[in-house]
Amino acid sequence: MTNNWTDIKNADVVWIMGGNAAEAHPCGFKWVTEAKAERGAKLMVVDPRFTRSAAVSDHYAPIRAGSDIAFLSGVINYLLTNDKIQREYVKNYTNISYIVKEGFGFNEGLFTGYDESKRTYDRSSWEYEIGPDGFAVRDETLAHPRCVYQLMKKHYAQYTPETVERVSGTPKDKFLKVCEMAASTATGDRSMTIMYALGWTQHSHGAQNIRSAAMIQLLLGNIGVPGGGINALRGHANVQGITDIGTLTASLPGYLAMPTDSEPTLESHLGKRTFKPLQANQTSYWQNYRKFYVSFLKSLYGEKATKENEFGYQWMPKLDVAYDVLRMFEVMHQGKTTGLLCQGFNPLMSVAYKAKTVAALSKLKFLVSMDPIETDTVRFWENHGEFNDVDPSKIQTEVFMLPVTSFVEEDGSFTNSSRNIQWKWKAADPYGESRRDIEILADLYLRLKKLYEKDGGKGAEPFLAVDWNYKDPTHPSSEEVLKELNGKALVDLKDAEGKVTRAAGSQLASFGEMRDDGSTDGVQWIYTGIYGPNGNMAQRRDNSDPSGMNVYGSWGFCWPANRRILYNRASADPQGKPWSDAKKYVYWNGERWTGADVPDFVPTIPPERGTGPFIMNPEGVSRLFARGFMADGPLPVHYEPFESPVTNPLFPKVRGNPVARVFKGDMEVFGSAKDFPIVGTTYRLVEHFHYWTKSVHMNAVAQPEFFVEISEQLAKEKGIRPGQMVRVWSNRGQVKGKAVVTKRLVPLKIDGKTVHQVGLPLNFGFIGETKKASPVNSLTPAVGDANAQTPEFKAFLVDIEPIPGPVA
Amino acid sequence: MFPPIPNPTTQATPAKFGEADLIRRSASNITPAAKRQTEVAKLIDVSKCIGCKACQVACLEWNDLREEVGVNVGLYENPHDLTPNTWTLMRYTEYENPESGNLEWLIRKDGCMHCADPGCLKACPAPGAIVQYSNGIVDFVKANCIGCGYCVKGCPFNIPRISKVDHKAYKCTLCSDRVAVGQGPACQKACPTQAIVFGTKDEMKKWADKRIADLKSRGFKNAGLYDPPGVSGTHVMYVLQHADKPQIYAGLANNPTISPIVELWKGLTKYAGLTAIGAFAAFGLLHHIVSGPNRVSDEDEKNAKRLAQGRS
Amino acid sequence: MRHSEVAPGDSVHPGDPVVVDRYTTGARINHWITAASLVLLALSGLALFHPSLFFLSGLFGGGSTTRMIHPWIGVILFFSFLGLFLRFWKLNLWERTDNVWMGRLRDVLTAHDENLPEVGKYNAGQKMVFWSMSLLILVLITSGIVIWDQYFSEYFSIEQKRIAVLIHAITAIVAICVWIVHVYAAIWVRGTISAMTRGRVTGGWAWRHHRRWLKELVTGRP
Amino acid sequence: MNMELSRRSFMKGASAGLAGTTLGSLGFGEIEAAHAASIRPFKLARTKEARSSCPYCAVCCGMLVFSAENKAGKLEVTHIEGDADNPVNRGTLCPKGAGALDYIRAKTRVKNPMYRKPGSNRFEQVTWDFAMERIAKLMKEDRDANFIDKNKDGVTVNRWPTMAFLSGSSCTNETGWITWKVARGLGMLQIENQARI
Repeated sequence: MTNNWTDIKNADVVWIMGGNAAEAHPCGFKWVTEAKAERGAKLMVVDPRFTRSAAVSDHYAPIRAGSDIAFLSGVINYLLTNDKIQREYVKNYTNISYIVKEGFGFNEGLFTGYDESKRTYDRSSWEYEIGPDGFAVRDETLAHPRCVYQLMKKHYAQYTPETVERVSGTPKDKFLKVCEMAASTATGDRSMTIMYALGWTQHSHGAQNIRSAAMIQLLLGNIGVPGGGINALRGHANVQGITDIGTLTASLPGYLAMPTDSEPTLESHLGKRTFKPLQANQTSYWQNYRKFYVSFLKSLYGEKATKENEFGYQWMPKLDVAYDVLRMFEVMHQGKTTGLLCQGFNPLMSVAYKAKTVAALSKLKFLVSMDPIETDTVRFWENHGEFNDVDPSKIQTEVFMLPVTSFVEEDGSFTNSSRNIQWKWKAADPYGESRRDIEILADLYLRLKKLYEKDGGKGAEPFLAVDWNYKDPTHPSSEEVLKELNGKALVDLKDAEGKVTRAAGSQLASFGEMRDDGSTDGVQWIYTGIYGPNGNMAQRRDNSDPSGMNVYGSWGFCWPANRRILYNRASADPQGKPWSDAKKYVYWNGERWTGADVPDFVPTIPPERGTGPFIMNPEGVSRLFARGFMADGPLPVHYEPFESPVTNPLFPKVRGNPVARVFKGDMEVFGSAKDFPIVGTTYRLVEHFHYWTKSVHMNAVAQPEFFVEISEQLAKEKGIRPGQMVRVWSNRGQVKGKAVVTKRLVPLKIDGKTVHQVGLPLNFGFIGETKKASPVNSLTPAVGDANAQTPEFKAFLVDIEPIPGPVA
Repeated sequence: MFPPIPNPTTQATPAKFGEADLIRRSASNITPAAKRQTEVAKLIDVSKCIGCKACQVACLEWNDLREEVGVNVGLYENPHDLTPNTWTLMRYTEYENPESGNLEWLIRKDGCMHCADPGCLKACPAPGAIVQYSNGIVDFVKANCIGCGYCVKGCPFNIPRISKVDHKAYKCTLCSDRVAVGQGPACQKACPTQAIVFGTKDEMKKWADKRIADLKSRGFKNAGLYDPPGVSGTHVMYVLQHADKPQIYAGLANNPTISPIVELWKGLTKYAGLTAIGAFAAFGLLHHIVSGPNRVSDEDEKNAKRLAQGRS
Repeated sequence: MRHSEVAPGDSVHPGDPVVVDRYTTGARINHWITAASLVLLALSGLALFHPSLFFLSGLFGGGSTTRMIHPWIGVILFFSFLGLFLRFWKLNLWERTDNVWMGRLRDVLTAHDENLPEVGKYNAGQKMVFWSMSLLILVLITSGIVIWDQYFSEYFSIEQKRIAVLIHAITAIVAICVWIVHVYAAIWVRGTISAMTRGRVTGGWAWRHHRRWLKELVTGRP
Repeated sequence: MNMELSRRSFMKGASAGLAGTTLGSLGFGEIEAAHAASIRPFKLARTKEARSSCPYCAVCCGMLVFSAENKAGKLEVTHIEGDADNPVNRGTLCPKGAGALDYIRAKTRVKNPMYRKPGSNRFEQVTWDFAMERIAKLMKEDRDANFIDKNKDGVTVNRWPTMAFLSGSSCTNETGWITWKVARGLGMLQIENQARI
C-alpha cells in the first residue's frame, strides 16, 4: 500500500477492482465504509461477480475476468481525450513530458525488440532520449510526437468505451460512470484510492494491471496524497514483512538484490544498481544502495566480513536463474530437488495445477513441514479417495511433521499491508511439544554446524561464515533479532567535524546513518529506526492523531522512517503548497517540509530546487512510460489470458502475454475455448483464510463446503438446480461442489459471443473440518505473470455439468 | 465512526444491573424496579453490512457455543437457520430494485430483537424463565426454563430455539454479561464495518438518523429506522435502505405484533378457562347442597328384586 | 327393532339386594388408567396453563419433567381412552329417547327419575360425556402432537403451533369441565361409583337409572 | 397473586400428604433451586491479557488474547477479541479473527513431531531429537553431493540447487530473518513465500 488503512477514510472516491476488500480484508474495509459515512465518499466496484464489496457500493460494473487492462486502458483513454487529468501534477511529477528515443514503436500488439523464439524483448529502444548534459530530454509543451503524452494518446486511442464493452463485456454506460467518478478526483481537492489484491496480480499480465491503475492515479494526481494511492491489499498477516525480509528467490532484505552469476564481485553487483540522477537536482535514493548492502553483509557475516574479503560477498550464493514457485515445482517435477522445507505453507493447495504438484512432491527424498496444524501437503502421500487419489506405497518421500507454536505462543513483530510494524506479545504456553520456528531453525543450524565442524564437507566455509551471535544460540529471542534487523554502529560514528554522532555498539536511529565501509551493520535498512536508541518502536501504542488526518504516527513503526503515506511530497504542489486545504498533508513551511506525516523527502530541500517527489527514481518523477523496467512493455497492452474464450479482439496474432514464461508440458495442457467455453475464476471467502481455517471449527461452521457460483442463465442452460452437485473441469483436472445459483453473476457479451463465468472459491481441501473437496488449483494453469511469475489463477477455461442426484 | 467502547478489564467488576432491575418476569407478578436503567439498544445498519459473519462467529466464541459443521445447500447462509447454538445469523437476499434496475444484495443479521413488549415472555409459563431488565434486555434464564417451546409461539420474529440436547430455550442475550460490565455485545464489538453499533437507545436513534440522511443522499428515498411500534419498539433496531418494505429483507416482519392467537391464549382463554372450570365445580357443589344426593330408594331395590325374580 | 343394551360381562345376580355386574375387570382397569391419566394431564396441563398453577409442576418433579411427561401421559390417555371407546361406543349411540331425556333436564337435575324415559346402559348425559370426551381427546391428541416440540417441532409451522396451542388449551378446559360433570354425576348419583370400583351396582340403582338395561339383562330381550 | 407465596403455602399444605412420595421428593427441590441469576459472571475476570496481532490477513488487526492456567499449570487461551486501541481495527475482527480460538485449539493441531517412512501409509510419533538429527543428516548428505562452489566459468557461486524452502508469510519478521539466514547460509536459491500465491 502506498497509503495506509486508516487513510482510506480521507478518500472521496474508492475504487475496488482486482480485489474484494470487504471479503478479504473486512476490518480494513471499515475505512471505506467510514469514508462513505463520514465524508460522503462514493464506492465503485468492478468485478466479474457482484461481491460483498459491491453489496455496499454506489456503483457496480461487471467485467470479464482477465480483461482488466482493456478496461483500465479505456479509463486512461477517457481521461486523456476528455482532458480529465490534473495537469500541474502530471507535468511536474510524472515523465509525461519526457521524450522517448527514436526507434521505439508498437505494432500489432508488440513493442519493438521482440524475439519470438526466446519470448523476450530487447528493451534497449524503450529508453529516453538523453541530452548532451547527460540528462533525459523533455518537452514541457507536450507537443513533441515522441513525448510520453503523445505516445500515450496514440497508444490508448483504440480503447474507446465501445472497445471496452466488446473486450471486457462491461456495458458502456456502466463503464462511463466509472470513468466519470474517477475523473471527478482530478481536481486537487478530491482524491480517489484504488484498492486491489490478487484479482490483479494473478494474471499473466498482472504487473501491467497494476501499472495501468497506478497510471490512472498519476494522471488524476492521486499518488502521495491523503485518500489516494494505489493500495495492494496483501494476503498473509506478515507477507509484507516476509517480502521485505526477502525470502524470495532473488531477494535480499530491504529490496536489495541477490548476487547473480554475472556479478562475480561485490563492486560489479553494486555498480549496476547505484543509479545516477537522470535530471538535475534529483535525489535518486538508490545511490545509497552500497551502504545498505555492506551493512547487510556485516550483519550476515559479522566480524568475518571485512573490506578485504568484499564483506563476505563471495560466500553468498549466486543466482543462475530465478526460482519462483512455478519454477520450483517444475524443477521438483523433473526430479531434481531432494528436499523441501515447508514453513507454514501448503503448496499442494496453493500452487497451480495440483496433479503436477503431487507428482513433484512424490519425487522428493524428504519433505519437512513446520506448521502449527496439519496441512494437506504434509499428507500428500495419503489416499483421500477422489480428493487425493494416490498410492502411499509408491511414494518414497520421507515426511516430517514438526509441531510449531501458534501466533499466541510466541512474541515478535508483523508488518501489515500498510508497512506498519507491530509487536505482539506472547499470550500462552506452547501447545504440546510445539516449538517456535526460530528454535527449530536454530536447532537445525547448530546441528549442521556441528556436523561441518566435525566432518567438514562441501561448502563448509560459506556456511560456517554465517554469524550466529545470540545470547542463547539455541533460542534467539525475537527482541535481539529485531535489533539485528535495525542495525547498530560498530565503531564510533563521527560527523565531518569529528564529533561522535553514534557511539560504537549503539543502535542506529535511521538508515541515513548507514555507511559502506563496514562501520555499521543492519539486516534490513528500510526497517532501521524500528529498534533505535529509543528501544522497540514496534511496541508503541500511542493512538493519538494530532493532525486529525487519521495518521496515527505514534502507533508502531512504519517503514521507511515511520512514513505513513509514500511519496507524500506530492501532496503539495511544485511550490510546496498543499493542492487544497482539504488535502493538506505534507508541505513547505518556508523553512522545511512538515505536516501530518514524516515527509518522504529530504526535509530541508526547498521547492525552488525542483527536486522531484519520487526520490527513489533517478528522474525524480514517476513513470507513466516504464522504460525497460517491465519485461512486457513500457506501456500496458491488453493481452488475453493464456486460456481465453476469445481470440484477442485487438491483437489477434498474440496469444497471451508474449513474454510470459511457459514450461514445456504446461503449454500442452492449456485448454481451448472450443472444449472449455466457460471462464473460471478463483477467489477466497470471507469466512476462511486460504487453506488454513478449514481446520478451524467455527469457520467451518460459517462456510462448510466447497461450492461453485454460477449465473441463473448458465444454470438454466446446463439444467443445474441450486444446491445440486456439479462437476467443473479444465484440461488439467476437475473439482466437484455444490451449485450456488445467483443473480450476482451474469453472462457477458464478448466480441459478439455470450461468455459465462463461474466462480470457484479456493478455501477447501481434504484436511480439516470442512467437507472434503479437491482444491480449485486442480484446475488452474501453471503460467505466471511475465514480470512477477504470479500464477494465472484468476482467468482460465473450464466446463461445467450437473451431477445427477438429490439436491443439497 | 461511532466511538469504540474501551477494552474490557480483567478485574472483577460488579454487574451494573441484575435481579433488582427486572421489569418483567415470566409467569410472575413482580413490582418493577422504581428506578429504571437507561434503555440500551443495538443498531444494525443493513446498508453497511458486508455479510462477513464475524458477528456469528464472535457470538459462538463469546458464548462458548459450537455449532455442527453443516453443508452448503446452494446458499450463503450457514447454518441454514437459527439454532440453539446459533443465536444470530446473516440472511442474504438478492433484490432487483425495480426503480433503479440495480441488483442489491441485502444482508440482514437475524436474531433476537429484545422487544419492549416481548411475546416470548408473555407466552412463557415457567416463572422467571424469561426476564426483562429495565434497560430493555430480554434474557432467558436457563435454570428456570422448562423447554415447553411456548416462547417460540409467542415470538413475533421466530427467534427462540429449543435445544434437542438439554431441552432449554436459547436465543441472543444481548450479551447481558458483557453489558453488565459496560461492554457492548460480542457481535457489535467484532463487526468490521460498524454495521452493528451499541449504546443507549436514544443515541442509537440519533445515530440512525445520520445514517438515514446519508442513505437518502444516495437515492434511497425510503431509507428509515426499523423500531416496530407493534411490539412497543425493540432494543435491536435496523437501518433499512427500503424501510417501506421490511419483508424484502429475508422476510423481516412488516408490522410485527404478538400474534392475536397468542394474545387470546395468554389473555382471555387463561382467565375464562379457569373461570369455567371453577364455575363447573361450583355448580356441582351448589347443586349437591341444594338438591342433595340422588339416592336409590328401597322401592327401587324392591322393583329390581321383583324383576329379577320374575325372570327366574 | 331395538339393539341390545347389554355389554359382554353384564349380568344380574338375584338376591337381596339384587346385584348387577356392570363393568368387567378389564373395563375397570381401562377406566382407571384413563381416569388417572386424565387427572395427571389436567394437573400438569394446568401447571403450564396458568402461572398461578405452575406450582402443580412440583408434583411431577418440576417444570421440565412436567413438560416432558405431559405429552406421554396424553399418549397413554389416548390409547387408554381408545380402549374405552371401542368397548362402549355402540352402547353410546344416540337414540330418540335420549332426546326425550334431554328435554327433561330439569327432572334429571331434581332427581325425578320417575319422569324420565327408561334408560338403557347409558343415559343421554353419559352419552354426551362419552362423545364429547371422544371428540375432545381426539382434538387434544392432534393439537398436542402439533405442539409436542420435542419430537415434532420441524413438522409444523409456528402459526400452526399457535393455533394448536390455543385449541389445545380451550379443548382441555372443556374436557376438564366435562370431567367435572362426569365425576360430579358419579358422586351425586349414589351407588354409581361401585360400578367402577367393584364392577357391580345394586339392582335398585339399575332399576332407578338404567331400567331398560336391567330389563334386558333379566329378560334377555332388548 | 404473589407466586412465591402461593408456592410456599402450597408446599406447607401439601408436604404432609406428599412427604416421602417420589413425586414430592423429585419436584420441589428443583423449584427451590431455580431462582438463579440470569446474567452469567463476566468470564474475563481474573484472566491474563496479552496484546497480539491477528495471524491471518495483512490488516494485522490488534487482538486481546485472554488466557488462564489449565489443570497442568500451562497458560492456555480462553478468549480472543479485538483491541479497541488499535487504530486500524478499533476492536473489530472478521469471522476468521473472531474464531481464532478454534485455530489454537484445532483438532488438526500438531502436538508432537511425527514421521512418515518411505512407502508408509501412516505417521508415527518421534522425538524432536530423532526428527532434527535425521533432517540434518539428510540435508548434509545431499549438500555434500550437490553443492556447487564454482560455476563452469569459474565464478564462485556457492549454491545448493537441490534444496527448496517455502517460507511462511504468517511467521514473524524475526522468524523471516532466521529463515533467510539459515537457508541462504546453506546456499539455497529455491526460496519462495506467499507473496505470489
